[in-house]
Amino acid sequence: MRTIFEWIWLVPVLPLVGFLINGLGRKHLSKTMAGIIGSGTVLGAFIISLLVFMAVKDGSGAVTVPLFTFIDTTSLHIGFSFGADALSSLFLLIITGVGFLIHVYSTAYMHEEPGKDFAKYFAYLNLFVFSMLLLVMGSNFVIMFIGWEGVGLCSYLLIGFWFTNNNYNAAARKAFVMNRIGDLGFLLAIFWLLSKTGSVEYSEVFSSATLQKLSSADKTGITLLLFVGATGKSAQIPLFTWLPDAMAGPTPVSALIHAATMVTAGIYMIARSNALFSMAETTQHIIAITGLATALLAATIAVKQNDIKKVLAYSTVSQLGFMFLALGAGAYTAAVFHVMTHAFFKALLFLGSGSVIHAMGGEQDIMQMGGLKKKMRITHLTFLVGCLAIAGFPPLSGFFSKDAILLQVFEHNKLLYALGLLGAMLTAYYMFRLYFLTFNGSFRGTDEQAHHVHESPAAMTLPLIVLAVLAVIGGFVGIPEVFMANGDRLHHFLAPVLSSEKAVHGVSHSEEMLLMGLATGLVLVAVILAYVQTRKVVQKENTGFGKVLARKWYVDELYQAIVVQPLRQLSAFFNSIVEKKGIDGFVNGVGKAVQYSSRQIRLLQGGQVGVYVLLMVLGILALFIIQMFL
Amino acid sequence: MNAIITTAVWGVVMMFGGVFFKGKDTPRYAAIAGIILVLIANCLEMNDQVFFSPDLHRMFEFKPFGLLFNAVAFACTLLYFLLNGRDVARVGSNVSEYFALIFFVLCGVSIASSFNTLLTLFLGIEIMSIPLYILTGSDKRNLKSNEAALKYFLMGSFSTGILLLGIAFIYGGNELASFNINDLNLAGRMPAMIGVGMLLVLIALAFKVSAAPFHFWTPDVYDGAPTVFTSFMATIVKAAGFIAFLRLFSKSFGVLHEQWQIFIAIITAATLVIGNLTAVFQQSVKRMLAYSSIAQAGFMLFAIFALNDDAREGLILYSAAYSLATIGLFAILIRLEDYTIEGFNGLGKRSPVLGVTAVIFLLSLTGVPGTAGFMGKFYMLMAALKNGHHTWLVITAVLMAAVSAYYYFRVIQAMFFREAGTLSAEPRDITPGFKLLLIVAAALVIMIGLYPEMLLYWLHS
Amino acid sequence: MEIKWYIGLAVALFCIGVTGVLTRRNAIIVFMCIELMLNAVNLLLVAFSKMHALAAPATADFVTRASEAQVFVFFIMVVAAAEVSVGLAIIVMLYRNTHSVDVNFLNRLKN
Amino acid sequence: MNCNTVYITFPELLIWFPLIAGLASFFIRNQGVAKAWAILASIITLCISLTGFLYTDMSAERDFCLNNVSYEWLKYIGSSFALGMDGMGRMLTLLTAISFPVIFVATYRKSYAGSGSFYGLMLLAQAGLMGVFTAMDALVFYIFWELALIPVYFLCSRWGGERRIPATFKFFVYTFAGSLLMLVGILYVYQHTLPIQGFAEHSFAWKAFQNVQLTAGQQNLVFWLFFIAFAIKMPVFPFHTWQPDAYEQSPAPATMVMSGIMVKMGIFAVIRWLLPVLPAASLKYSSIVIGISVAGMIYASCIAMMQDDLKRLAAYSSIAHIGLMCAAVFTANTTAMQGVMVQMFSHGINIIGLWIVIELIEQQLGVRKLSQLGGVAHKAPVLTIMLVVMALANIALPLTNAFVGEFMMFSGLFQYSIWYAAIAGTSIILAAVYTLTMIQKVFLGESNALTGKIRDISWNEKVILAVLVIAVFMVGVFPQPMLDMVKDSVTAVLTKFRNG
Repeated sequence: MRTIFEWIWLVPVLPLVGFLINGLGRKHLSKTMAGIIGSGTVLGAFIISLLVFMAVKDGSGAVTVPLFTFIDTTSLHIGFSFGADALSSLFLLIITGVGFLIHVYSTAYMHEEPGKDFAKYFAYLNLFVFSMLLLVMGSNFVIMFIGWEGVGLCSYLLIGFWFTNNNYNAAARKAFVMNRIGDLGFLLAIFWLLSKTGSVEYSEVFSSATLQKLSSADKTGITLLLFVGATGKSAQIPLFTWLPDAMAGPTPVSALIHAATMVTAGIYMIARSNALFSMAETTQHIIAITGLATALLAATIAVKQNDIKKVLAYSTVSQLGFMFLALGAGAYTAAVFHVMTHAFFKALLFLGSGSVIHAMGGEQDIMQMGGLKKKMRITHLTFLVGCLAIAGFPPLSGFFSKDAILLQVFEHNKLLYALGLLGAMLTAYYMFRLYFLTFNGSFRGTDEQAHHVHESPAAMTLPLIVLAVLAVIGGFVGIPEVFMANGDRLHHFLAPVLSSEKAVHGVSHSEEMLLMGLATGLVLVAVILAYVQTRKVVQKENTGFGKVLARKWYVDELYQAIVVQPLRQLSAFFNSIVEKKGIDGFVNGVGKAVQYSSRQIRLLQGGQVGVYVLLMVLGILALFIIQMFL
Repeated sequence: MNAIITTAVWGVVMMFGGVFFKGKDTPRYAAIAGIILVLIANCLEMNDQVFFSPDLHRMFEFKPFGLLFNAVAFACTLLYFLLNGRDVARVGSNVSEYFALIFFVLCGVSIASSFNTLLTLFLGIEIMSIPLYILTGSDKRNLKSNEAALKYFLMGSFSTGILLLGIAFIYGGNELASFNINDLNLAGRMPAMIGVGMLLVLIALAFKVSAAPFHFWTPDVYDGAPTVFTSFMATIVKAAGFIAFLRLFSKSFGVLHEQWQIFIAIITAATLVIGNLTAVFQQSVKRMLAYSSIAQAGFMLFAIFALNDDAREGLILYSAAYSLATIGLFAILIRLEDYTIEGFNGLGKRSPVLGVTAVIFLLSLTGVPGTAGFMGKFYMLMAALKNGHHTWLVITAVLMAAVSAYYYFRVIQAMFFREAGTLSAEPRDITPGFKLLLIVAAALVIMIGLYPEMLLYWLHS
Repeated sequence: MEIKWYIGLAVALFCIGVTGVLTRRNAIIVFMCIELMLNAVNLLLVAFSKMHALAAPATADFVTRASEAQVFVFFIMVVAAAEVSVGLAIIVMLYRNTHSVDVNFLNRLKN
Repeated sequence: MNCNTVYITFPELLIWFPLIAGLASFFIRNQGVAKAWAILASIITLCISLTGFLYTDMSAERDFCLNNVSYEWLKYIGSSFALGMDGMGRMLTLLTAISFPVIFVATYRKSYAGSGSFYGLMLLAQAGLMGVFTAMDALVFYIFWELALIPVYFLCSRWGGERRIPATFKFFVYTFAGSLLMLVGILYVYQHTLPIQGFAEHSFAWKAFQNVQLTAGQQNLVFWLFFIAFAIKMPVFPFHTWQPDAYEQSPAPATMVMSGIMVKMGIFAVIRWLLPVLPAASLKYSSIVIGISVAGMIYASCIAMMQDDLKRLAAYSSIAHIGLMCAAVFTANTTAMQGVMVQMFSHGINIIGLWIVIELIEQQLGVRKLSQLGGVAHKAPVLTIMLVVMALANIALPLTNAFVGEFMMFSGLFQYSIWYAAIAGTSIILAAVYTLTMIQKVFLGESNALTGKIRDISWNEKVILAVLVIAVFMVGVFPQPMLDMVKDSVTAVLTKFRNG
């Protein structure tokens, strides 16, 4: 049993090696080689992860594997060490598993790139996997933070992968900067922990002895700052606007980073710190409300988007909101469960949309699509599965995870539940709107596009199929008690880590069934509504509230007005007034004053002896006067 | 005693030698030989080898400090003769007499460093001053030289009057009825008459060392006098003035230091500010150096302000550093036709030796570490701070030192960072010997800067 | 007479000299005023000498010392003579070049 | 301790060798020879410095003997020519030793008229810097402090840009005025020291300075005299205005020396000569100093966002980074202090790397305006990668060297005050903004007529930048050796500080 943990360092190192080989040899590697190296290293990591997962499942749970000392001073001890427990091993599986599929998919999707860029792409992707693995494997907050910033960097690199386009670059920059805002919160939280507990190791920080030392203000402060970190990475209000823009990157990247893995880092972090969060009620409320607000806001925006990837992006934001809602309600397992199922179906949806875009020759506007179900059978089927899963049709995976969340929220607060239900309806509506517009009806694009449309190659469809299967069966690890005793295996698996999970007591089985029925019914209504509305496609300008939604609630404009512009004006003020006229003006003014006084004093030297003598005599008198007064 | 006698005798020799010297260069060689002789004589006395030992009736007192200063002054004069001997000959036809006058000035310098009564002080100062009036006006056809001589003479005489009035009051207030500077039995209390006398003497000496507000003669005289004599006046003579100043005030009034320190502080501050600030504006390097000499005098005044051992050692160091650098700079300046700063443009490229040595001299004057000038300033500041509570004065001084970088570095900038204009004439008469001497002087500046003990060794042993 | 009268006289003479230097423009007269200053000092020195001699016990050493001031006066006279010769020479030279002995006539040297 | 068997110590070698090599270089007329000589000399210096590390595991006594030396110098005023290296000195001399060959090789392609003098002055500056970092006597320290400045002044004034003369002159006078104030401070402290040995009443020795007893009022006065000098050198807001001009106008190697090493002199001096000597005043004014440092970080970051000139951008970014170091030093926190130590080294490496890239661009294209560049990445991918790594290290991305330092510094700052840490923290966001904007405007996007001509870097530049990149990651991933190296210095300083 021990042996596999001794090899655990290989999990992140393999992708790192892939990154180095692809990165350094990008000019010399053939596309095939680059693809094999890229995917192969992740596959290797997946296999080890699987072994680790099995070991954790069978074994006693948490294992810490110290690698080397990172920072060790009199007051600060940070080891570079990895931890393997239920939570991290589950995430390892998701990351490497979905990651591998997306690597494979990418070999086909990116095939038209020149060889150099192809290898570069895989290098970035591998680097991302490496960082993400660090993030979840670290046994302390600093290692997590290293991965945390690392994934942000990779996200930046991949969003701006086609760096010729400056809009893409701007999107990449926006993503990085917004992430950094969150990172600052995370960082401050780490410092707070350090200054109060003297440690960043999970095992020490979350021990009950340590937790008792913290005052409630400390707990609230730390958790709030951690949550600020999470809002950045997981695209929650107020730091969510980067994620839709991040769709500028290649679609597989969107699938991997901006749907399945990176954006869930915030959930991972909070779930990881559940012991702390459960003791901070205020923060819990804030998380729940923020999550729900994000879910609804993003869902309403998604309703009016016409870009296939944008819809999915807002959908992701919305789903992440649900997860935060769960976290806020203390339903950590449900949140993690949703992370997992979401990884499956959202990756599936993104890859499916990638397949569509690939087939359409780069077209992303769903108004230009339609009727693709005949031409792209596999894509269509798998996409449909994804839509059903995300909408929460039983017994697909989304049903179970969403149900778990809603159930606990119901217990937590009825109003939140009601709004959550609304969110679920909206989800079903915009997803099926997307589905119908894309695959149903008649083709609305140009003839050229119509001619071009084709089913994608096997390297792309195979991952779709695998993910579709997972999206169907992924929910069975968490079957609620009401259907099957001890069906919620995920809960039992995660229990040692998520020990502060609130158990559901106040809802009877019949109530639970009723709630499920209600949710499913509402979703069905939403789907029908979507079908009805998309039967006749009319291109028309959005007006009134629709326009507000189409323009994304004007959030970007708001940020421009209240943050970006003032900052720019302040900087301009600093630069042109304070710096040039103020400080430098003062420094130069000293020089000028010296020159000026020099010109004035020289006038004493008028050349007339009489004046000189007079001045001397005055000097003498002055000295005598001074003497008299002393 | 040796120095006083030899300088006086050699002065007379040079004066009459003018009749007999035939060759064009003979007076120069004689002067060089004479100064070497004087230097040797002084060094002999430093090792207790005295030519005569008449009963001086406590009129003089020869202490290592004064003798060391003499040695520094004579060595600088030797360097000055070697560098500028030819230029002295260029001023006018009475070459031998010029050298004679310089020797008489040196006689005054040796008196100023060893006087023991107010009478000898007066004599020393007058022996220094009167030949300088003549030297200032030695370029007889030049109106500037005339004007400078007249100004110098009138104001110098005026200050002599003040000095004498001061001496008279001190004498009147001294119950021992003595002119001897050690006999002033003040014992913690300053009689009014002595107080007035002291202040008058202080003013007269401040005039001699060109301290503000009694400095007005300095720029005009230094500017108007033939450059070669300005070089001499501004360095060795001024340093001797300080030695006399320090000697009188430490011996006579040292016990009441606290009471008059404030006057020195005021004068020091005024000198530093006026000297440095006015120098900033100057376009002519010669005039700039005149103001710089005022500014440097401000620093040397710290010796009198502080009046402790560090100050005395510092004064020697400062004199040597300042004299070496200024003599070197004037030597270069004389060889240039154009005295404006533009005249220095591109000198570093045209003549690297001149450029580099000039930079070293200028850095020394600025007080950059590693040069003698730094050590001088360093000792002065150290002495001043040791003395107590006038930190503000020290801070003023260092800020003014920073201002001084402004005008010194303008010359450096001209030499190295600007291109020579088409009108810039080549420096004339640059012989290998001249270059070698400059290098020696620059090397001395650096060696003293790195190891001042080299100079002060003799005081400590 | 008390010493203060001598002091008063000498200082008055001195101040007259100073005033002359300040007000007159003719180099010769300025020079004469300076001489007046010197002579005021001479007067003062002699007066002090007498004062000390009267005030003190008449030991030989003290009398010698008290008379030093009178010797000093001679030195001042000699030095003044030397100054006169140099000064007049300068003034003559100036007159030759400019045909003026006005001290303010020449002011080429200024900033 | 009996050090009779030691003939020459490492600090001496580190000072004398570049000094002599530099002086010799003035007499070299041939440009190629001068370059080769400078590279050779600097590599030998590096070897000397590295050899010093081979001896660290010997006995403490032997180690002391090899790294400390004191010659009688001005014994009557109590100053001796004392040099010594502790961990901090070792680290900074290593930085100095590494930087110069890197700079020489990286700028090999560029030719300077009168290169003998050019490289001579560079080597003299190196000697001066070595002296600053090893001086164990206040007077010696002061002298080297200025000696490091003079060659740089000449370098900048002679080989700089168009407005070099006023810009470098401002730089010189500004720092010179500051140093003179420090001199007053040194002398003031000196008056109150006890003699270490021998003839003098007082002493300039570091030990004597450390043990000096000053009243609160005296400390307050001296504190500002010292601090202003150091603040100008670092420079921290609002004493920084000489810096952008000087960096912009200086020749690239001089800029690298200034920003890579010389600014560390200020931080170093605070740690060695300010905190232990004036503990009470440092404590008293720490909040003010940290306040202006933090304000300066934000201020400089804001201004950096507005810059259109690569050099000025780097200059302002450097001011922001130095502000953090300055703030961290004054928290008097062990973690922060160690962070500062690492960061001094890291910042040196990073900023030199950044300057090299900027210089390479300017050399080829003749411009460094963000608005005129763009799309460099198309033609010069390797250059771009190197710059991106350096830039990311500069904004303290984890696993780069700067992260370690900044993490520790922020951690210390946080313990000092959560608000200072939070406000200072916003600068890491702003740093991301201006750094990424710079990358975007220079390297990304479409290439234009100008940047279309750029060639990728040659092998020597590649090697040098690769070395720097490796250093970035080495320190970033394994900072512990460096932390161990400076541990003793930090402990010593803080023990003194807390007791005093």
